Amino acid sequence: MIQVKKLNKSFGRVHVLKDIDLQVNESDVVVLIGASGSGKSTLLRCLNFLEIEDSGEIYIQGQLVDPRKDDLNRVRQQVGMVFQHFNLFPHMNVLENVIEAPVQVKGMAKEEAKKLALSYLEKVGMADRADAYSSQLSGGQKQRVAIARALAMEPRVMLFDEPTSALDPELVGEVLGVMKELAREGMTMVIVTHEMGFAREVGDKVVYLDEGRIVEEGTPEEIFEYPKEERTREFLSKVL
Amino acid sequence: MIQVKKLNKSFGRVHVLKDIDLQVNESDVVVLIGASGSGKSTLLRCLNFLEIEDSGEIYIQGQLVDPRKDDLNRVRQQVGMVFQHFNLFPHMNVLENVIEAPVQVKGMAKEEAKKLALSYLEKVGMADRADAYSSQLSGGQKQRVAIARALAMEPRVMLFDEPTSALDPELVGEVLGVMKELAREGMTMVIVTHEMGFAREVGDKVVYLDEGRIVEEGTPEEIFEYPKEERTREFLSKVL
Amino acid sequence: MGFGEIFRSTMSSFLEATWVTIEITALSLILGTVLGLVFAFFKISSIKPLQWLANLYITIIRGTPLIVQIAFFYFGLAQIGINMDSFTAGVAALGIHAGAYIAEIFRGAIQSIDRGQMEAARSLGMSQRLAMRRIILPQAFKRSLPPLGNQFIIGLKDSSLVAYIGVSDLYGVALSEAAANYQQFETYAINGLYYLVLVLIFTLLLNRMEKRLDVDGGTR
Amino acid sequence: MGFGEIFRSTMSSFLEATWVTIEITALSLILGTVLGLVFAFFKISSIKPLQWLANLYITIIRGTPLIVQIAFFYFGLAQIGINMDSFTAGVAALGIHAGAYIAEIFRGAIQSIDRGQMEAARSLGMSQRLAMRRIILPQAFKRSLPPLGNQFIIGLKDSSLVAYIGVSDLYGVALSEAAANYQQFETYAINGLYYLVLVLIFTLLLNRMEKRLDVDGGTR
Amino acid sequence: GSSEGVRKWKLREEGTLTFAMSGLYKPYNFRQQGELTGFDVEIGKALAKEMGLKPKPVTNPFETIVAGLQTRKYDAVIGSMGITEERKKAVDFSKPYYRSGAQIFVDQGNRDIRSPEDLKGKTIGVVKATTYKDEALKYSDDIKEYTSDVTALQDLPTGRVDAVITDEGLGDYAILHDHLPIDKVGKPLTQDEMGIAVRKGNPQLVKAINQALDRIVENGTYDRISKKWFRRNILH
Ligand SMILES: Nc1ncnc2c1ncn2[C@@H]1O[C@H](COP(=O)(O)OP(=O)(O)OP(=O)(O)O)[C@@H](O)[C@H]1O
Ligand SMILES: Nc1ncnc2c1ncn2[C@@H]1O[C@H](COP(=O)(O)OP(=O)(O)OP(=O)(O)O)[C@@H](O)[C@H]1O
Ligand SMILES: [Mg+2]
Ligand SMILES: [Mg+2]
Repeated sequence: MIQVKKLNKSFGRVHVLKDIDLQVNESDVVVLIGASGSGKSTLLRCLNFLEIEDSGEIYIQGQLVDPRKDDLNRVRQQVGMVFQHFNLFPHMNVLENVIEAPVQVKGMAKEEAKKLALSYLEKVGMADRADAYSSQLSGGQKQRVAIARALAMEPRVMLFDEPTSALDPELVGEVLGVMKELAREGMTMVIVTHEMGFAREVGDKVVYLDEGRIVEEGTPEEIFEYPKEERTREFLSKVL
Repeated sequence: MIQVKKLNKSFGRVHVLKDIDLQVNESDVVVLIGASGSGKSTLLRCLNFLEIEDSGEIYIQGQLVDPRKDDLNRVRQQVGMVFQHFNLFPHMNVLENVIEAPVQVKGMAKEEAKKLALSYLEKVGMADRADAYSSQLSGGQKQRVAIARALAMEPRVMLFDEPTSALDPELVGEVLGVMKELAREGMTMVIVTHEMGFAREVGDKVVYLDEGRIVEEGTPEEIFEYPKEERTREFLSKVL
Repeated sequence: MGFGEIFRSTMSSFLEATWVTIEITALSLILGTVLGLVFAFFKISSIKPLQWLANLYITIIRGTPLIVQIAFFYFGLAQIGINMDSFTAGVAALGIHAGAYIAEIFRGAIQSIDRGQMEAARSLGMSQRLAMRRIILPQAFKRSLPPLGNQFIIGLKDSSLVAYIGVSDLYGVALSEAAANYQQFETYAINGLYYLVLVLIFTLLLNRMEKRLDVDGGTR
Repeated sequence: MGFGEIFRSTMSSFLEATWVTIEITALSLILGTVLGLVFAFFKISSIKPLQWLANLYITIIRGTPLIVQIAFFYFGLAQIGINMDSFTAGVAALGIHAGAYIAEIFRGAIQSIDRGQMEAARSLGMSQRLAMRRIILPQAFKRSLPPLGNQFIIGLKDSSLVAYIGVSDLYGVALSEAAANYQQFETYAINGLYYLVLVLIFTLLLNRMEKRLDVDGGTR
Repeated sequence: GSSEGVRKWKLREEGTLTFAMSGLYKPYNFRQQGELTGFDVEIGKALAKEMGLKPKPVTNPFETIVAGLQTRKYDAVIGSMGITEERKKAVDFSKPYYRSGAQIFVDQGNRDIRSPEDLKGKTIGVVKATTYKDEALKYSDDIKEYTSDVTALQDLPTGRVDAVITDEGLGDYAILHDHLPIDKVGKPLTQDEMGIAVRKGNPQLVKAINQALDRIVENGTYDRISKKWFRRNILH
């Protein structure tokens, strides 16, 4: 599904990602964990080419992507992304947010896009708020709309960057619920999160990043119960 | 220590606190919990007269405080407060933040205030950063300085309003650590928090607020293990 | 003579001049808005020469007094054969002047839109261009309305300077009236009143417009 | 005649006039800053009549063109016995004009300081007054520096209008030079250049000052 | 005069004659190398010297020059101000200190305008608040107002005005010395007497100025200044 080989990325003189190798299989849920600044967001953004790697290779569906030559707009259609701060378009209502890309990017007919959009809004439980603007929604509702918006492009994989960390504690559950449902349906997902309980429940693979390096990866059980590395243990002792 | 009787407070037509009765004994740690908007912050701010109640009585050290007549600046010196967003004074360094009130309000000599300040900074583990400005500190460090600043006025009681909710998860521990230490030393405290583990560990009394009313109060065990009210149970099921 | 008398005697010429002031303000602000849009895009474009051009324009206009620009436009340019009547020269100078400020307003508004908006749009597969047109510009336009309104009011007051190239606008008429009736105090006070009323009306209209455009509640 | 010749022939008078412009700008901005401080406090004070006074002042000044204010100050006030020479009237008019804008800058800066700062100060037992002096104002002052600097540059350019009450400032000299040498194009272009250089130097100095005041890194 | 007399002149500044002009009226008054100079300025200086005063020429836009005088911004206007009945209501005048006429000027080679009658419907440029404006209004409604006669004349070649009415001597000088491509049309429209304006209610100062004027005419100073700028005596 996605394969990353020897990925390196620096910002100026800061070497943020170091020789990252990562394999994301079809229908896998991969959870990235690590301290603030360890490079989790940067890695996720590289998978979507919002950041362009300095060296290394990224294969999407077995296809090597050359960000300097390939049409990234096409690649990105296969890789949906959900951000910490939702980034709903505030000048559009919920429905318009969701149909925007299908209509403008894929050239889908408006009526068809609406049907599609409503089906995804239904899935995240937001169909009844289709007319609302983002300023009228709670954080959890915004995030669910953002998920529906990404899903409406029917991507092959979904990336989530701390999707619940800007939410009030009581609103976290509704968003995690939607994500669990997606996992159950077999969606391939890469998730950066601090919700360790959730990671344990839905993750097929947990990857621990420290200072731009993958220190350890394995099943949730391996990582949370029997971490091999001292650094992993130390990190987990702080966050669990 | 603090006694609240039939406290009512409205903002415009919104009745935020309804007939609140609350008793905080010497050396008690009282934890306020409740959903967003239930009035926790407002109650805390009333104890410190940052908000003035509409009706009801507040006794500090057995003394009824009439906010329209009494010198609130004197009362507030007995009641330290720590805010969610730290509110360090950004144009002063750490030491200056801490000595500001002792020198300006109590008229303490600068040298004496410095010694006092350093002892409290020592207590919160920030003495070595006395020269730093708040922009150079992490969230957890800021919050520890804010605690030292409040302590330097040697209050009889400390109020905490979600002292860790603006912190990155890994930084929460250091602040809770300082608070536990205070509790151990017998400081009287009223704490609004979402950290239920912490509440259970240090709380002498847990008070559950809903829509401006105290629904239930009791020891941590009573509230967390055997809640009597349906509403309490529902709330706890969401946040635990 | 008192206020009342001066007010009556100047009324017909001031009212006529009010139209001149409104006309010259409106035309120059239309010109300024167009220029502002163009140069805002120049400034955020990735083509260096366009950036330079925009920077040069903005620096010169913002670095020199409006009255010098007006004099240069009317007297200076005529000398090298660019020959405008005073009304046209006034509109051109005021418009080009406002354009530099409006360009900065638009640029600021575009750059104030949260980076996340562009990233969200790109992550959905939208091109830079499409994202700009559909996502960034509509939000930026809305956000630029308050400073734009402010700039419009500045433009209204600035238009008074065209009196010195012979336009009979509100202030130009005040100059002539005061020179004829020798009642400086009353004449300029009344003249100021006309401007004040215009500015207050203008402010009211702008506030209404802003509210009207905000009905969908679609701000962050 | 070409640029070079006009440049040389106007140099000594322009240089002299540069000092006049600097002087009048500096004095008027000192006056404006003092007025701005006073009226900013009036506006945020809880005493209604002071608020009204501040609102009246700010509305009138911001609602009328500067040139009308200058004419009113020089000619209008003289008629009722307040007689200033043109330099003094220029300083007064420019200063009172700038004061209204500066008042809004200070007020905005004070109100932009996070409410939490005042609450933290009060919760430590500081009085409203003490908290204002020790906590709010130092931060507000720093925050008002960039817009204040901007206002100073506007003041420099605005000073050109005192030429019309007979001050021989940079623009006033340009007017008379152009009337004597018949070279409008070159004279106004060179005149603009003098202003541009002044504005750029001024900008540089302000940026330096802002940086100097920011060394403690003490901003939120 | 005696110090007793000087006090009666009610000068703005003790021992100084402050006199105003537009400074935009070459060759009568204008700036050269930053210094005010011209016929008016030199006459003012000569008069001040006769009166035992320090001369201080200042500038003021012409449209507000009477206002400035009335409000004590200066003691006199020595700025080529024509003596009119209208102005006499506002200020007092000295004897005439030169005579000149309002003259029509057009762009060089203009064949349309050959007499004042041809001005009908044409755009005429004049300076605000001058007698030339009143004159122009007799021929056309289409008046364009300037702050300086020089800039008005310069607008003839640009075609933004069809004709300019201004002082004959001023136009002559522009043609001769500054090679402005303009022509005179016909004879002067008027014979104007130019006076030194003084605030009302100050007869002592008027008297002193008149006496000083007489003396510089008698001792040849006036003649010398006049010939320097115009190659002739413009008092007669
Ligand atoms: N656009 C950028 N320019 C410069 N440095 C950057 C940029 N983006 C990230 N960095 C730096 O790269 C490092 C990794 O950042 P990244 O955001 O990937 O960390 P993270 O693991 O997502 O942290 P967090 O949990 O705080 O979101 C940090 O040191 C950060 O300061
Ligand atoms: N200054 C104010 N003006 C008007 N309404 C206010 C004000 N402060 C609080 N409120 C309202 O009072 C109610 C209680 O607010 P409060 O901040 O006390 O809740 P809370 O329990 O602290 O919530 P949270 O967990 O979100 O901090 C809310 O409905 C809030 O909107
Ligand atoms: Mg991140
Ligand atoms: Mg709260």
